[in-house]
Amino acid sequence: MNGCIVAFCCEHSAYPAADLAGKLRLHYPENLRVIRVPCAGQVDVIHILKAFENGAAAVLVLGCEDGACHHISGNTRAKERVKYCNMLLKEVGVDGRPVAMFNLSPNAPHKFVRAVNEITKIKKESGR
Amino acid sequence: MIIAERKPMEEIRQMIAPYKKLLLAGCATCVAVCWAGGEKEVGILASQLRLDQSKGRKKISVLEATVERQCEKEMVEELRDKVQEVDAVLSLACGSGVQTMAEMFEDKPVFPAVNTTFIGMPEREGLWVEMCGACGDCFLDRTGGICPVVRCAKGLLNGPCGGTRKGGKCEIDPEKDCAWVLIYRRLEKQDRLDLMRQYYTPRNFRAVKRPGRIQAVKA
Amino acid sequence: MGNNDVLVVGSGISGIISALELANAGVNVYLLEKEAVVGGHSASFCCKATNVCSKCSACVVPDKIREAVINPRIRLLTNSTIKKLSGELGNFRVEITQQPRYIDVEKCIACGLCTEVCPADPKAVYPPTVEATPFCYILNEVLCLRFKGEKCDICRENCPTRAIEFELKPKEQELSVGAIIVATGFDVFDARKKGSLGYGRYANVLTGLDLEQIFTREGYLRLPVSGEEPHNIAFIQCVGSRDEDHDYCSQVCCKYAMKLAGLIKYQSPDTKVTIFYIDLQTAGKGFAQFYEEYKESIWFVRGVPVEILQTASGELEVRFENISQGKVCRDTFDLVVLSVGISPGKNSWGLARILGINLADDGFFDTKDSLSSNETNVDGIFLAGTCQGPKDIPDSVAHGIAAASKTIQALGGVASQRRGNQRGH
Amino acid sequence: METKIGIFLCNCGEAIRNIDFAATKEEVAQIPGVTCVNLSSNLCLKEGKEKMISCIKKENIDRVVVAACSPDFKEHFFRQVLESAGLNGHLFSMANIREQCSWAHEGDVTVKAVEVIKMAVNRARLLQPVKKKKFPVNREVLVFGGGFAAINAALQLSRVGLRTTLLEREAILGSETVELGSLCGFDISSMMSEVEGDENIEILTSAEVTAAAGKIGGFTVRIRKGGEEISHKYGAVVLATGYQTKLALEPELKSDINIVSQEKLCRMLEDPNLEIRPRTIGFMFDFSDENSRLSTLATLNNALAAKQKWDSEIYVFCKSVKVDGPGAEKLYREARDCGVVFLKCEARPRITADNGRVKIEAKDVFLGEDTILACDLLVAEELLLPSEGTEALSSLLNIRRDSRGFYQDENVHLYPVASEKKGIFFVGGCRGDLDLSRVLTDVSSVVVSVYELLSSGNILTEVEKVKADPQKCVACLTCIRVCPHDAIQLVRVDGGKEVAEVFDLACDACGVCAAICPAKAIKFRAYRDEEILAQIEAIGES
Repeated sequence: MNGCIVAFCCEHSAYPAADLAGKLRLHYPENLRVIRVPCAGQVDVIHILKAFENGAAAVLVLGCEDGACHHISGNTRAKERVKYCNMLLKEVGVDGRPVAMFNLSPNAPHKFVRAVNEITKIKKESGR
Repeated sequence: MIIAERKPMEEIRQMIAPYKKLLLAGCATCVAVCWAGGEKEVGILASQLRLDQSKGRKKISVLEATVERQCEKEMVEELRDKVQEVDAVLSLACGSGVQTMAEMFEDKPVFPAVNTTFIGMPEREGLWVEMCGACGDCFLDRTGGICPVVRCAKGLLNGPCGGTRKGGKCEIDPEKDCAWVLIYRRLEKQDRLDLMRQYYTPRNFRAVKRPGRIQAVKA
Repeated sequence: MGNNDVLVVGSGISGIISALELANAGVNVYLLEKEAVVGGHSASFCCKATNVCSKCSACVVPDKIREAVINPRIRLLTNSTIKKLSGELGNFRVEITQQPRYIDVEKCIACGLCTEVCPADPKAVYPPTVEATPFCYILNEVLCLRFKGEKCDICRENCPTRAIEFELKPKEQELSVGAIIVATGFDVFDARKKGSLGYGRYANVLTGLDLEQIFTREGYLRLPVSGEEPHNIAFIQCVGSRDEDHDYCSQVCCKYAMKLAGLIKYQSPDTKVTIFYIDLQTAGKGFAQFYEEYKESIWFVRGVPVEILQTASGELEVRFENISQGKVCRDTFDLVVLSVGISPGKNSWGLARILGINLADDGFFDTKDSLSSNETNVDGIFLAGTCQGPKDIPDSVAHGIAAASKTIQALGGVASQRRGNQRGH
Repeated sequence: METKIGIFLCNCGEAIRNIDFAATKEEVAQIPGVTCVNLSSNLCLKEGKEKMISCIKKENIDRVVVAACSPDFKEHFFRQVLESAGLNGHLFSMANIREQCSWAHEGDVTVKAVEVIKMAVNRARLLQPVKKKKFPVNREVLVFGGGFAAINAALQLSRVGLRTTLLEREAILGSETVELGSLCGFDISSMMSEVEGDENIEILTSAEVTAAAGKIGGFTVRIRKGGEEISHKYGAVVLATGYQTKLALEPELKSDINIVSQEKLCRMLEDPNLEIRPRTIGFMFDFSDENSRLSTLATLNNALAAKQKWDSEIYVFCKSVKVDGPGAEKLYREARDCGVVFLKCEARPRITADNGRVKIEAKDVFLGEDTILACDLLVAEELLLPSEGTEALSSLLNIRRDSRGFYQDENVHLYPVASEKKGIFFVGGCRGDLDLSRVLTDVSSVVVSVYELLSSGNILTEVEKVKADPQKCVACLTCIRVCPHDAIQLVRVDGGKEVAEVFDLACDACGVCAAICPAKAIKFRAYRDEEILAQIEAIGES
């Protein structure tokens, strides 16, 4: 159990936002591991489940703002998948909605940090 | 195409409770197309089982494999080595596939992970609707190509029942269309409404004696 | 055969888009910028998304800047201005002056050592803003001890890549280009000119641009002095638009004010937001729906107040005519935001003289005829973006692409032969 | 063959201070497959680049990992470095140890840095090269419509050397543009004769499309004209089908002759034989539809013209005057100076027929009282609607429309004039309420976009970045249904089985199809499951 948070970051939005957060020296928990993806819609259910198999404490899927996806609906699909994953995890006794989806734009570093903090809080509450 | 959906986790859990090592066998034909038992779904279920943290759950190891058609003995044969390695098989194929598997590997318990539900078609991405009940006595010539046996909630051959809701919806489930309204409209288009006036005697839905067996004429 | 290179003057969103579009079509571009960083005004705008994207387009800008900076066909000339122009379509000669920036853009890796060791107070060498491109440190001549005659050499010695060089003079160079796109943008209306609104006197009177920058920097809104969350905010529209001196609508203020108001409401739903307006400019894709959504939660008041006074307790008193009640009302707010408009660039007149292009009555560059908004009175000089008249980001983008299109058409599509390739990922 | 991975660490001129590079170097050198680890402080400068190239060549490295700043920043640069060292640029992975590691946390982050590098190495090991290929494209363009936007688009396309077909449903071009011309001061007839005389432009009137297939560079379109059907190939398609207006009136008033449209008023103004000049004219706009930029302009122009020609008394009822277009505020001022009265009301005025006149009852917000006006002529409020056939054409071409039925979804800032489907563009009124100068801007934008795509006759693009494995594909059509760019189609392989094929030119490499494929048949190079899982596996190893 490594207790990391895995964040799948869309290269159009969340990834540059994370970079900007670094440039602004906005600090967030060190156990965040970012995987860069071309679109939040590219993140498959199995990627998320595998992160948990590997001991992740929580998974973040970060995509473009609703209505601003470069691929029209990749972010809304991701949101559905995140919901589905939480259901799948609940079925096997992993409670507390450890997968979360957030929407942000590339120039919203604060929102990125807020997302990371929020999932950290969720994780703490469920005691994982 | 055969449509199936995954069984509730609790049911699967009970079936496999005694076993430590499992093979998850998918089928890349019908159940793959309906997102129930293809390679992707095998991966998801396997991952779920490995993650299972429910009470009293012991760690199990899970192998994954998917064959082209699980209802073909020759294709299932490919799995022999893998089956030897495990205590039990969890099949994500339709009932026919599960039975093929069970027959091929008689010494291993084979369990179904999906419920085979109906023969249907995709209405849109991710939604399937029932079209055929495999009754063995096709009636579609008289109903404009719409099957009242499965698409009418009451299975009426002489509909509609009189309870049709506004907008042509079924009285039992307002989400669904009344099959007989659909039939009327279709026949109207084809100018064959006279068929609506005919009376059909109740039918024996077991036209094919169970278990069904069909021999194609040998060429 | 004439020259097919193009000079784009100004690297705001329109200029960048023009340059990118030309480069993608196989044309070599000089992108001239008078400041040290590219991007212009739009690079500093904040994202105004609530739970959905509000289509403010601010996020397009950094993306396009990045694309332009790495494009091999675009040569960026920062700190540069045009001195002289001669020639004609297909064969312009442009003399430009490049002010030294003392830190080599190619070499600076933004490590920050120079700032650390700089003995001046305040520091004479410092990082650019976070969103700046190129992300190269800035050496301020006014603050630097060396330029004051001292023998300081500390930053130069400490620079790991030897990027700092003091002995630099302004560089003159002549460019040969086939056509010129002017994309010098706009100036934000100086709200101090409307003295009765108290901008610059009262700390809690801000402009829309200030608000954008607060959101960019902090991510949420706090009062400038007390640092507290404002609970009662007023937006005043048409500050520097649609008045005696500005015979036009700035086209962006209603949009940004409403979107910022929406963002404030989203972040803190209990905050009261009032918008004082003349006419709401809700045309444009998706914006009418946006208005419909907010018209219940934001108080829209017709009529623009002319005076703001600060009360003894530090609140801002706004007097306005309440039309529905038929009397003059006064209301107090913790924060008043002036929706400042788009004014023509201060340097437009000088540039117009150098280039020989006309200015319209309102101070923006004039077009050849009223419909084709890219062409000037000089063949081969085109306009892109807000230097021609107010535009929002999507319109500026479209206008920038259109300017590139007109340029290519004017150059006779000769570029096609030289076209290598593009459109990869 | 065993992969040889080279790791290049960069401390960004010591800007990365909370990572122990010596320890990092030592640790990452242990990762299986890593041939060499280099530490540099200026990898992105000339010296760094040269060192990198020589190292790649010397050590025979076939996968490169750079641990430095953000890939957003320098990935492109390092890919070029790889190319100049003779490696495929895609055999490259970056570990962001600056923005998302060193700068994002306080204190020593060596452990995280090592892990981030391990993730990149694990990914790099599995990467495959991506090749580029030139695809030939058809250099002809099909423009739908025959109005102002369509004619201008055809003329400009022809000017950049692209052959253009204008396809108009009506019998003549520009039938609805004539009034517009007189209103806005341009001469449509000279434009039309220019189009007709242009050898590069083919005009098909009374024609319509019955079927369309294919993708960018080769849309096959079936056109019916005069009972005959032809099939033709076009490289790109431009939609300029315009809009239509509808009077927003209470149904019982519709037949009243004293209520007219802006267009009718235009014609009345032009008519030298008009018998009775209306003495009082009312105008209405901006009540039922917020998108009233065009009705505002029409009202201002027509009100001024009526004032000048007939010297009528003019009252304009509206909620807001939409002046967010070039010159609109000036027109508004001019109209007020001429004595046109503007009455702003929150609610839509009540209109009744009154003895041959039109009675307007409104509550003016400034006067605060009810105003009753009887006028000789009411120019009614107009609603802007997509032109007829918009829906049919959009489903034929498989493109989305916005909530009001116009082309182009609301994603305008990403695609100002382009559709989500590559090679299909929109101009003018068919995508929203645009004034003429905006329409012309659209036209020019589209022309350059089309020019970039088609001018050279071929497009160089990366191939098989996203690919469906024909062996695994079960032809379930899921990917075809979900592809946002309509880039996937079914094809027959070896004359037998039907499988999905990703069309490289149309694909935008988002990976939505790869994630959803129930048979796991679609592989998205560089983001395959293997590569993602390899990254996940590296997490928490240290």
